[in-house]
Amino acid sequence: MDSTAARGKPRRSSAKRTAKKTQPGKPPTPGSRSEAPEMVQLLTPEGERVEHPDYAVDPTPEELRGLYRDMVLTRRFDAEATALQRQGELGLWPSLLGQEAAQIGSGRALHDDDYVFPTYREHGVAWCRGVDPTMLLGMFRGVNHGGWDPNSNNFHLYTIVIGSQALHATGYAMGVAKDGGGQAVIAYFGDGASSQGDVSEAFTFAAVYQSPVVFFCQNNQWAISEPTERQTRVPLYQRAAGFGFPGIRVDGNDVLAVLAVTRAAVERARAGEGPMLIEAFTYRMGAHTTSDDPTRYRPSDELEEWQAKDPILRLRRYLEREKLADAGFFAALDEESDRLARHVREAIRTMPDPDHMAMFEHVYADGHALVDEERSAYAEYLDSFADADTEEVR
Amino acid sequence: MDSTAARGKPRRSSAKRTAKKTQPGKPPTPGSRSEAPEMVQLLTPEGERVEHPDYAVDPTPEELRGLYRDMVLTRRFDAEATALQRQGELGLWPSLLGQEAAQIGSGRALHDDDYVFPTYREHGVAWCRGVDPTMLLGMFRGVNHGGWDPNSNNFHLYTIVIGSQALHATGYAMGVAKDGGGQAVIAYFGDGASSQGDVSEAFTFAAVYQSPVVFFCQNNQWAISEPTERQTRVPLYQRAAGFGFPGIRVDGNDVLAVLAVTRAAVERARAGEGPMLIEAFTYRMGAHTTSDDPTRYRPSDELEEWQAKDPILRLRRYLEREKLADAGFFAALDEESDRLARHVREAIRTMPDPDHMAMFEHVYADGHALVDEERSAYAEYLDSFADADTEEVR
Amino acid sequence: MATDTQGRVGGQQAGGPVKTAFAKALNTSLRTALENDPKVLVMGEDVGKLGGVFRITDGLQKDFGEERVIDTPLAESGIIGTAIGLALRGYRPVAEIQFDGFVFPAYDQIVTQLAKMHARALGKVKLPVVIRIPYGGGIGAVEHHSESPEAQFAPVAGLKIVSPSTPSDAYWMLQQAIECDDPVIFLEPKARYWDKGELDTSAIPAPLHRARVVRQGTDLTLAAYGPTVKTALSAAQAAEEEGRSLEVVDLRSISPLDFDTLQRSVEKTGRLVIVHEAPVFFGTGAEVAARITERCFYHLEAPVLRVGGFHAPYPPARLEEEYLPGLDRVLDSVDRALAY
Amino acid sequence: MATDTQGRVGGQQAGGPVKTAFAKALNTSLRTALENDPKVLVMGEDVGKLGGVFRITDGLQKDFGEERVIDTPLAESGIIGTAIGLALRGYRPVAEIQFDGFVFPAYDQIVTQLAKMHARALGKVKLPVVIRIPYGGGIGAVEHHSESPEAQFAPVAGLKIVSPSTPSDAYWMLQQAIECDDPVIFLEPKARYWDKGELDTSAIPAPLHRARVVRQGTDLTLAAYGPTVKTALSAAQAAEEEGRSLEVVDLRSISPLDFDTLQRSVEKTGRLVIVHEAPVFFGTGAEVAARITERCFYHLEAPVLRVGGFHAPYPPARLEEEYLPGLDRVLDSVDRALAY
Ligand SMILES: Cc1ncc(C[n+]2csc(CCOP(=O)(O)OP(=O)(O)O)c2C)c(N)n1
Ligand SMILES: Cc1ncc(C[n+]2csc(CCOP(=O)(O)OP(=O)(O)O)c2C)c(N)n1
Ligand SMILES: [Mg+2]
Ligand SMILES: [Mg+2]
Repeated sequence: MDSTAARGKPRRSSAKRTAKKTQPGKPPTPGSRSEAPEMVQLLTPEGERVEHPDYAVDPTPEELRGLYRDMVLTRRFDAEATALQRQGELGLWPSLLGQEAAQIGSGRALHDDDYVFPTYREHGVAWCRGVDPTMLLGMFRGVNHGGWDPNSNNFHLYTIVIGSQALHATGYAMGVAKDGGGQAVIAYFGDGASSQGDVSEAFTFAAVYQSPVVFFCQNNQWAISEPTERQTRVPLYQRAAGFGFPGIRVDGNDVLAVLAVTRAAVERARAGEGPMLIEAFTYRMGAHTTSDDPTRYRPSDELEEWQAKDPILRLRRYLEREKLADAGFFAALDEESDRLARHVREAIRTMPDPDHMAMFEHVYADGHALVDEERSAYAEYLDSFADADTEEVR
Repeated sequence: MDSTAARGKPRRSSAKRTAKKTQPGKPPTPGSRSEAPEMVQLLTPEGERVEHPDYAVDPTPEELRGLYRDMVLTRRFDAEATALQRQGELGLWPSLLGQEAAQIGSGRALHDDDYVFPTYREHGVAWCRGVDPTMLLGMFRGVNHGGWDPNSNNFHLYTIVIGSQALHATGYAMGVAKDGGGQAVIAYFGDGASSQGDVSEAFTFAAVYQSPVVFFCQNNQWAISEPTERQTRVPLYQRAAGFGFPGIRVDGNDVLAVLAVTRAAVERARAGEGPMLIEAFTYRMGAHTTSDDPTRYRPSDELEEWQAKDPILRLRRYLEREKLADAGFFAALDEESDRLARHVREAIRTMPDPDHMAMFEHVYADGHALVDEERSAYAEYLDSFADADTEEVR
Repeated sequence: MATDTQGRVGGQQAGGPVKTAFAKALNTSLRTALENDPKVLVMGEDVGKLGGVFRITDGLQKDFGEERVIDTPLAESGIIGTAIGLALRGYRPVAEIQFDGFVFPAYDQIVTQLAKMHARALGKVKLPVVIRIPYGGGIGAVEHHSESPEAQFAPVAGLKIVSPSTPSDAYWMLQQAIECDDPVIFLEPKARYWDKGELDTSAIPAPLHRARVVRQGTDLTLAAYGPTVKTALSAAQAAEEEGRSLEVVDLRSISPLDFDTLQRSVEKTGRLVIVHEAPVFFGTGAEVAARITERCFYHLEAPVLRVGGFHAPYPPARLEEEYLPGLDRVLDSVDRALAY
Repeated sequence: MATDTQGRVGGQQAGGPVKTAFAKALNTSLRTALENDPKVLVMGEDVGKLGGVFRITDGLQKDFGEERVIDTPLAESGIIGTAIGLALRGYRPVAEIQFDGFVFPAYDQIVTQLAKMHARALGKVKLPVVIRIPYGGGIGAVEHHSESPEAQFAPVAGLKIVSPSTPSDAYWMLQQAIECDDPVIFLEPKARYWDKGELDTSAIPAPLHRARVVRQGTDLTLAAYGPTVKTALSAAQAAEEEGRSLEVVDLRSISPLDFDTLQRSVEKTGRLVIVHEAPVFFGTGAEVAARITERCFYHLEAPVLRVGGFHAPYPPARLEEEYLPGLDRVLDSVDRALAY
């Protein structure tokens, strides 16, 4: 089963080591003005390493290859899921195409005991957490509403109602602090979600209680058909300062910058210094979901522009230029990708439909008389057909 | 009826003249950093005029006396209402004691055709709008839920559910802009309300549509028993920048500074330059409402500290020092205050209770079969007692 | 706009019925309203260039501009809260909520402000806001995209709630909702968006809150609204084949409920089964059962039976056929009612 | 904590019943819960130093500290949303909503997240969150301070809803709600806060969701819960003076509803009148009427009658006596039911 995310897991310790070697960034304090450029970037679209005064990262070749592998496999998984939707195996799929660096960079900055609250598009983060990617398909196939155990990988269920999970993450982080801290919580949400009252309330609670939560906003430029300007007139990372904690914009297509900035933010959270907002400036290269038709609302040259900034391409350029990976590595990865795709295809085809009676399960933890009544009435009703069938046979 | 607010109305034209004479303030643009002190002040607690680089006001002696009169009469009205509550004439009263400058200064900055969305404590703003103060008592006596015509004085009903009206104001302002602009809308709310998602959503909508709305936050340091630190770690006016519009803090106990800053903000709104947030830094000198006992949660020396900054006292000192008002003025005002108090007392004692059937009125504008059914059933039910009485008499 | 209670709109080409899809009828209705009254606004998420995720607002922004067809920030409380402000300013906003499950962030603004403000002001202000919600299940969607929230709004005075079941009603009831001076929650059965039916935009529509007997019968009354009307009609058809004559009533309006029409039917048939997708517990069926039992106590030969969703979250798509009140479950209740 | 379904808590002094005010019983119950389980948290607006606007949390922050008795920012969605997060972390938050009318900003978090998350996770997470809401009218308050929102939550699967009517139930039902692994909406009849009754903290309480026959009778059953139980008892008393024997059932739990107890009573009396403060339309009475009529069709000699609020916003204080279902209106319905 080497093609699942499980192999991604051991990275935690190496991430830790790296964190010690590199200098954790000093996020700007609210109100202060950094002389640094507005967006943190450590790897240009051309695949060149650049320096940033506040954020640094010094990954080993192995780590770099690992990040590359994570992104490639995530993209492949995502493409396979899209294909499965086209083939009718899934009802819907929200592709992460283009957001691999934002998700892998942030996902790899986390420790196992940190806790993640995703939206519905964090397949790359799920991968980093070691969630079997086929688990993500269930809700889009319509066999469940999520259903993995959030506590197995400290990866909460996908949340569809925009912004709600920002509060759950904050509450969880309040609990972490009560338990003595030392862990970070990270809440993912989109540019569109930033407009929801719940997200602002989460900022308020997190700031007031100095909760160890990192708000990770993937600004992929679009909320379905609405460009980010329908949500804000100023860069989203600036929202944080007015709530009393630092915000920063990072090149969301630069996996190294995202890694560095997220590491700094989670370190800060773990150290009890309170929340932080990261705006990962990225791009949704595909449709909102398989139901969407972006040609109705966005110009095609925009896509081309962002294709030039592709997160995977730029790391590949860097790896090749610096000779950090050879042809064998890329070939093996291609094969691994194929294996992963196969694994996913097979898993979906053998995924069982839920039992008829499953809808009555887990409505309550401690039971409820009405559910019991309706369950048995329905079972009786179903039985009546069985009887009828039998009768007919007779 | 000279003791009602009606007399306050003609001030509009003079306010306009003054606005032309003085230089409208230039609010800082988002992100820019003014060299000015954090809080705009034009009149010190000792009653001395001071200058501010961005905001100026040059009121005539008559205008100054007018502002003083407004504040004194508002305070007197408020005290009378508190007394009436103690006497059982009102169920509840939320006193504005200490917030007179914030309310009169902002209220007098408005034009007649501007529109106000208050909370439940804006008795001073109501006064400036020319709303008969006795109208405010109905809801606290329990005879209605407001009931004045919002469009008579462009003063919306009091809103009790915290923060909701910020969105109504923003929507109204969106409509103003659609109609061609030239009017300003102002939404009042408290420091506590700043935490409500609705207020943040109002900021978002107002910024995105550049709506002509001024958000006027009276930070009176307390939300019932919770100090402002339970809502935010940084000054509230800073919230605005992250939403893309300017915010400013003004000494809320300085009627001149509030007037100047609000004038600048509403001018800006009328000119189509979008929203602005004003944080009036003031103090709730009384209880939250007559039901509240602040000795349970706040130190008495805090009150003393703020009494030294009393908004009325400082203007009186200034008027006296500069000889802008003589003893005759103050004596006449005392008498006018007594007349106002008498007027209010009389009005409350003659305020009719609503008709039994009133609860069925105005549930819908276009009618509703169920309301009709319940109304007649209830009328019949009431009649059955009348019959019974008659029968007994027979 | 609100004076003509017949809901006729000017500027219509006279003309006979035309086969029209439900979604298209709504689109035409919005277009007509935007044409006839400059105060009508359309607002919501993705209603502009995209034309809404169901294309109900397709082409409207192109023709009426961004000032009248407004893409809003992603915040439902903000959408309804600003719609209230716009209504206070004299506009007639038609707000789209993208899916049923996303109306709840706006719940406070709807039940506490929108519903009550007219009464709070003793009638001095009016709130002609329409909230369009694609609702109900059966389209194989993910969570939050198949709910039926009517019972969560119906207890709240100040709101009107309607749900059309045909393209013609979709067109006309939306016209009438927009003309109404009260807030109207307009529930669109999304599973019916692609169904076609006759639409005559020059007809005289029935009053907005009147139920309609859509099939005559003598043995039992089946009441339904929105998406379940089709189910009820199929059930009546199937029952006919077994020699049973069912009357089908399309309630059309949930607040107010047209108990008079229902009462007349039940006095004739003596039996009532009500079908809706929303959960049975505290659902529309409960109110109908309680009131019809009170009104028709001596006519009822069986208790009013209810068929609807279970007391469980709307299930994943592969279970929705089990959860939804389909033909078999309706017929089972009909059998039970007839067995009394 | 949740294993002992009897709801007995350790650390109690054994002792007989003590006359206790309703509010004090709640305060004691919270104190007991905080003492017994370090995971229990109390949170809300003004619950700290002030002890809540009704003093239900009086003295708790002083004794248990700010980490366990938490003054929150003024944001109800935030309160419930963070309570969910705290529950996911293993805490058992008891959140106070200051007044009934202020729960709606949290409606989305309650119905979409809190209620559904256990099911969404196929049982992998539990959400033991209690939402305490002082509710109902009769205290002469301003708008939004007298509402009865139970029918707006009851359709939602995943929530439990209870309402005590006596100090003893206040104490015990709150203990049980906190011990329950499901979200519980705990409706406190604020008009009863100052009523006194016997409280025995060493007694064995009845199950949380069991209705209680609080007065035996033979002619008609009166069902009530929360604030109207007292009204129902007075009505039964008054009726007795006219020679009529009314049975009074305190429902105690709204979700689930204990139809079994009610059915037994109605099978005996043949008549049912239900009384609640919430509006009749789509109210608890509708569900009770529908289901009891189905269960007791051949026993009912009259339709189930409902007495409650009108389809109108809760009126200003000077009209609340007209709006609330008082003694006379209850007796009127009793007369009507008995006249069948
Ligand atoms: C409360 C709510 N309203 C509407 C929707 C429908 N919807 C799903 S995704 C989406 C856009 C979200 O945009 P963004 O937050 O930028 O995230 P992205 O999809 O770009 O990752 C919308 C409107 C929803 N899920 N929840
Ligand atoms: C949504 C909501 N929650 C709670 C309340 C109860 N409440 C009334 S006033 C108040 C405090 C408000 O504080 P702030 O906004 O600072 O205004 P102030 O009273 O200080 O003027 C609270 C909690 C309410 N009215 N609305
Ligand atoms: Mg986006
Ligand atoms: Mg305050």
